Amino acid sequence: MLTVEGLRSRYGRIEVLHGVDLHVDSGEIVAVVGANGAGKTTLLRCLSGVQPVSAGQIMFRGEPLTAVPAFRRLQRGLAQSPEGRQIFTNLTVEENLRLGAFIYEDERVDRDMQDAFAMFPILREKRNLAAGGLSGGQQQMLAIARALMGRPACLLLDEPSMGLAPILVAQIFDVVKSLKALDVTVLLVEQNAFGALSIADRGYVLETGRISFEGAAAELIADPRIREAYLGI
Amino acid sequence: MKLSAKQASLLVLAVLIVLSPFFFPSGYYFRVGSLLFVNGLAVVGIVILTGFAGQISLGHAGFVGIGAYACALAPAYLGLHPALSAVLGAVVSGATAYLVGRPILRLKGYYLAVASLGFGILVSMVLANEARWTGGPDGIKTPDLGLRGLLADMGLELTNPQFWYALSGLALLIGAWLALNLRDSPTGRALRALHGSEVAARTVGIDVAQAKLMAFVVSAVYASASGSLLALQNRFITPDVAGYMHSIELVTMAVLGGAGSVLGAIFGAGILTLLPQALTVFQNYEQIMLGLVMMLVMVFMRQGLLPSVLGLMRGRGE
Amino acid sequence: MSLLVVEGLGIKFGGLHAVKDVGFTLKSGEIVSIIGPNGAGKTTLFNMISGIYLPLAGRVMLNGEDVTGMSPNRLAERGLSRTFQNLQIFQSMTVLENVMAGFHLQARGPVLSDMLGLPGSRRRSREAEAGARLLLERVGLERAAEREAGALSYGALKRLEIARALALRPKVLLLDEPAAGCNAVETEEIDHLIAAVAAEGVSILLVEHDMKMVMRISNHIVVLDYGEKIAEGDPATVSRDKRVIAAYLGAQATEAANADG
Amino acid sequence: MPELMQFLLSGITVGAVYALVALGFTIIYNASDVVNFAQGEFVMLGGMITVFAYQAGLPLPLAALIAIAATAAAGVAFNKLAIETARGAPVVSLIIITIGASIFIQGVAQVVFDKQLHRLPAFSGDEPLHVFGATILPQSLWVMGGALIVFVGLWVFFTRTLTGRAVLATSNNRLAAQLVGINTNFVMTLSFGLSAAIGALAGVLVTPITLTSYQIGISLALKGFAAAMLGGMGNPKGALVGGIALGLLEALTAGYLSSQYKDAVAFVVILAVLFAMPQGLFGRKAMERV
Amino acid sequence: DIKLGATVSETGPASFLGDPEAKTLKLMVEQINASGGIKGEKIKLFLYDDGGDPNKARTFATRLVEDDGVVAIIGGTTTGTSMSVMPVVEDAKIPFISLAGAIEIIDPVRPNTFKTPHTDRMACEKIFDDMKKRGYTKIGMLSGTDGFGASMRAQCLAVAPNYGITILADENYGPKDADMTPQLTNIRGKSDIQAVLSPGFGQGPAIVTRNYAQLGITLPLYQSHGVASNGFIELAGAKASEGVRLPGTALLVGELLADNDPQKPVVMAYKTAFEKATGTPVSTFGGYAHDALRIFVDAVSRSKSTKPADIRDAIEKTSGLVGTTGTVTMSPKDHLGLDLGSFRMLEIKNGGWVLVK
Ligand SMILES: Nc1ncnc2c1ncn2[C@@H]1O[C@H](COP(=O)(O)OP(=O)(O)OP(=O)(O)O)[C@@H](O)[C@H]1O
Ligand SMILES: Nc1ncnc2c1ncn2[C@@H]1O[C@H](COP(=O)(O)OP(=O)(O)OP(=O)(O)O)[C@@H](O)[C@H]1O
Ligand SMILES: [Mg+2]
Ligand SMILES: [Mg+2]
Repeated sequence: MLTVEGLRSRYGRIEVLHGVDLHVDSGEIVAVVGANGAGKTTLLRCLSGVQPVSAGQIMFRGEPLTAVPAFRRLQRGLAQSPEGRQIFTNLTVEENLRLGAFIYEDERVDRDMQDAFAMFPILREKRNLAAGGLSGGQQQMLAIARALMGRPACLLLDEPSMGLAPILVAQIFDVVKSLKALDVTVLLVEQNAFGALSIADRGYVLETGRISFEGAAAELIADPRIREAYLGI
Repeated sequence: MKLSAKQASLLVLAVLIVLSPFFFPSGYYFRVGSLLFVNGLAVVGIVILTGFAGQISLGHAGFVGIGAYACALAPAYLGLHPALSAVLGAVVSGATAYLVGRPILRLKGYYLAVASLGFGILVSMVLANEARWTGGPDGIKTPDLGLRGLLADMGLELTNPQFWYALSGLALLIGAWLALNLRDSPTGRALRALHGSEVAARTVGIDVAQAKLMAFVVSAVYASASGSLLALQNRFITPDVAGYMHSIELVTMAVLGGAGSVLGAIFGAGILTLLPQALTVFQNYEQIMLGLVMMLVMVFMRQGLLPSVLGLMRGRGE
Repeated sequence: MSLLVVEGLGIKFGGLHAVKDVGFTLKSGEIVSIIGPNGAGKTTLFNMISGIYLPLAGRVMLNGEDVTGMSPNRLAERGLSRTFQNLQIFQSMTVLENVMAGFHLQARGPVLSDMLGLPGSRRRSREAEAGARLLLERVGLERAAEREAGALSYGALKRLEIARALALRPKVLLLDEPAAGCNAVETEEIDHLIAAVAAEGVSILLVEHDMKMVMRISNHIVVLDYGEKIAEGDPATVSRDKRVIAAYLGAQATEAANADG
Repeated sequence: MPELMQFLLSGITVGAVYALVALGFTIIYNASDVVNFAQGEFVMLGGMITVFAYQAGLPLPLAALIAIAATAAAGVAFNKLAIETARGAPVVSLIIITIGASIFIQGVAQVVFDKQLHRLPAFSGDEPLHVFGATILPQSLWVMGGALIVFVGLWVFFTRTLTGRAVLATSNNRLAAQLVGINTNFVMTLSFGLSAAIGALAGVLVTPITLTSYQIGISLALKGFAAAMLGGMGNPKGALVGGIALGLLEALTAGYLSSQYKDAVAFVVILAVLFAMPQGLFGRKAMERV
Repeated sequence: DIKLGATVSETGPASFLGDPEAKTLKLMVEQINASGGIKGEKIKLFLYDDGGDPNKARTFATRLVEDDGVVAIIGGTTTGTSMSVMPVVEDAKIPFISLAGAIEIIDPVRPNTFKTPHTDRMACEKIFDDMKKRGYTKIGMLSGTDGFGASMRAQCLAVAPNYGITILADENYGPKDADMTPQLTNIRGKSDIQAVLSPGFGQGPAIVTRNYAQLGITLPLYQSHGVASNGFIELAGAKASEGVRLPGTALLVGELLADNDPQKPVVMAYKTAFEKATGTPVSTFGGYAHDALRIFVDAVSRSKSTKPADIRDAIEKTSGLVGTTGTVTMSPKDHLGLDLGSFRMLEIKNGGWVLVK
């Protein structure tokens, strides 16, 4: 579904991705883990088109994506819940969700919104309040819900569990798992590596801009080097 | 020995000021040079307020006006020496900034801009309307500084443009030196910090209101000094110096050159002072060219001219 | 004696009673954690204690002095310092300068002295720089010292905030989710750092959703839900509290935490 | 009290002019946080193009239509060539670009048209209408009507349409706007086109009252800017109320206090209002939490 | 070549004064050079646009003196720009002919400074003279706050007592204001007022005139020479401006002048040439530039050299030179050389100008 080959990207003169190769098959959940500053966020930004790619190829559903502008990528089926949440702070919660489905104008939008409210009831409570007033965790829920409103074929999640209460972290991972049933492919960047790998099919380890390990999630969890470096066990 | 960025900036500035006259074909160039320095001085003040502390003022010409009119009015009504009048102007400007700054610096962004704009308009309106004192819109004469005569007595004969070139060049150097010192001092860091995040600045102990007020006062004094120099040099002054067009011009100079950097802003003052002189050959097309150049610079050098150029050079160097 | 005493603190936003009648105490060198579901009012509580919001009710005593509603900069002078859940970085300054700004209270001096570059001003800057470099080393950012802060990754910025907060040499340190965005290993480093700071006698108030960390280092835990305190006690007590499990921890998480602990 | 009535009518007339200019600011501001200092030039272009097209023999409505379309095109071109190319530049740099554009457009107008003052015939004649002992020109009603219609249009646009929401989203968080599929470039183009068209419409409506020349833009823009800030930047309601309030302030000051210092009094009142309400009368406080 | 400098406000708030001035200078220099120049030498014109900014004007004056090496300077469209050019020319001893109105420019007399337009004091005197003749002694004033309006207001306030005129209302308007009905309402409210005087230039006077008609005020309205051009009638509208009186120069009423009037040929020649070359109607202001250039040319042809000092001396000896503003005769005590007689009181009738007898 999504193939990345030799992806390089830079901020100004500093290159932070030095040729990343990875692929995500349809219906898979793939986890990417790595230390602070490894380039995980940069990788996702490249995929969603808000970060220039200096070399390499991104193929999505068999078509090259590199030249597609960011705002068209949702139409192609790629949605992202970005790092730092990036909600529309001055708009209401409901407006945020509605804009998540900006490219659609049908009755399914309303249904999706009800689904989002069902998933995160607090959002329903706060639907008419400015999103900037939400607590950190509530904003994180909003960011995820907004991404889902875009009806993605492939969902890119950048640290979705960040700032969420433990009970919700578990819930988020359940949601991600349940997306599989809906045929949504997920690329999951997580610091909670244990949680991520537990629900993922496969995983990658990104180390200073390069993939250093890859394999089935279970294998990675079992790998002593990874256990020591990223799982803290 | 390796020069710090500050020393390098000052050195570049000093060398340019001292060496350029050797290439000047006529006295007119001294005049343009001194104008550049006078504008540069006010713009350095803008750098402190806007570049460092992130507060936008569209009324700084008001302080230029106070500085300028101090040099016309204090000698006439108080019998003060012109040089002392300039000092008085700076004091009045600083005090006015202190009083005005307290309420308006609570505002942010455009709201601050419009409030300061209102202040500037108020000043220029008083200057224009109180004709009995100020000579009204047609302006008022300022006395001779007398320093040039003094120098001549000491054997240093300078033409008028040469004298003002030297004096305002010196003033700019001092102004730039002070601002560069400020930038990397604890106070300067506090200003730049509150620019980044007021909340965080307060939690590290910075009295944000106080710091902003300080920046406002200091930049007002710079503007005032610039106005005084202009008035004494021109020997005649009109309320136009206090008008909003001049305020906007000052901010434009700062941003065009690179608002965060002292040298850059002076560079910007240079461009906007020299450009109209150079563009006179285009006659009716002058304004078109000026607008075009401003847009092109900002489109292709977003951080301002100097920082962008330096960035390019550094990029090559590595 | 208690360094920080919070009594009956409350605030409303519109109709929402975001924090209601919350109180607790913090002793010297103690680590107290505030936990609770998202939106429970933890950050809001921090904002009131640190002077960013004016509480509607209750009071805050710092070192025996009533500091309710005092501005953050005056609180900083009294030894209270904090980090932010929503990063508050001085973006266009370097990493080093960010931490140096944290030394403001020790480094500040007369404007004139600073503008004239008098030796005193230069000395104050030098001292701040030396202190800042030490702190950067302590949080593992020494190699990024000269980089523009805006260019750091999220996790690195979290640590930068801690370094800046430490620069004030606080007596009371408020940390709002310091480990968010860090993986298990990085979290453990922060964990050690916090413990070490506390060991130096600094009192720490911690908000964190990483239960492993909270359970490991807290002396005392206060649990909020819908703005109200629903439980408090030592980690073992709190983690067994039914209401806490139901509202916050969830069954799975508790198992996991217990298994690891 | 025919005097008071006359002052009020004068204030509302001038206020409606300011309101129309202020309304023009809102769209670009809402899309990009940029106060477009060239907005006054759009007003000028609207007036000047109409004047010259009309002098060339076109019927007035057609001339006005051409002026509005041409100005909108100029706005779009300005966005495409300058603002869009400067993508990612800090807001201050964008503001300077708009100042440059203002100078540029003035320069062009001065060459293409001339430096003289011009006037358009009033749409419904010059016969004053009498209201409670005071008089008002029919053209003032045109201006007021224009302001009202533009206000309603903008209000509906921003609160009732998804595109309007997309405009707000773009300025609030451009990155996120792209991620949810908003073509932010198009939003900007649309905003500049609309703003320019509103400006031009203002120019057409007010020229019979205020007269026009290549350089009227700046002072109109400043007044409009002040009005918009008084009302709260970005909110159409604020622009309308702020404009009318500013006009009334000036007229009442000129009538009762001092015609010399009427602008000053107006600014003092603005300062006082901002002191009490730092976001203006209807401005929304930006929601940022720490 | 004879190098002549000029700095006028082609753009900026005074551009509708400066623009015809610049056009006139260019046009006439071309004409003179085409017909062989002065004493066989061609004039080289250095013309700068100071945008009405006094600071710029001073810089251009320095440029003209120091860099271009001109022998004389024409310009200073406004009083402010003229006043800031003066220190430069007095320093360098270069003759300077200002095109601005205020009396301060030539009073006190400075060695190198001359000017062509009537002073604003003369305009006040001319108007008050006319009022007195018609028996108006109580008037209201509504002045622009720009340089022109403010300066003339001050002069009028000063000379009014000489004509037994009391000013009962003294209102002002900003140069960019769009509506003056409040001020006019206040003037109308004072029942004793017999006439209204409105000194100003730019769009202000036109709007005043229109508001005057809107309010249905029937008192006689006097404008200043600042609006003495056909453009004014067009902007204010023929109907609203019917009956408005103002002091103007012969230029506006060239056709109406008696055939034996010495100004008639001069005025008509300039008018024809200007209107043919530019396609726009002449205005009083272009006439000022015309006269300044004529004074310069006349002086150069009389002086023994083209040195600035000699030209200055020759200008001071100008005598009986017929220009558009009047017949100029200067002296060491009078660097204007015009009297009130050359000012004409004009009235607008049926959208055109007529001479008031
Ligand atoms: N705007 C920027 N300018 C310059 N460098 C940047 C910028 N953003 C990120 N970087 C650098 O790029 C590298 C990768 O950053 P990235 O944010 O992708 O890391 P990450 O893996 O997401 O880390 P984290 O887990 O902390 O979020 C880091 O070294 C960071 O400092
Ligand atoms: N400025 C505000 N305006 C409106 N509501 C607010 C504001 N600040 C906080 N709230 C509300 O108060 C409640 C508490 O928020 P707070 O940020 O304190 O939660 P929290 O416990 O820190 O949550 P999290 O764990 O998600 O960070 C939330 O419901 C939030 O929406
Ligand atoms: Mg990241
Ligand atoms: Mg929180």
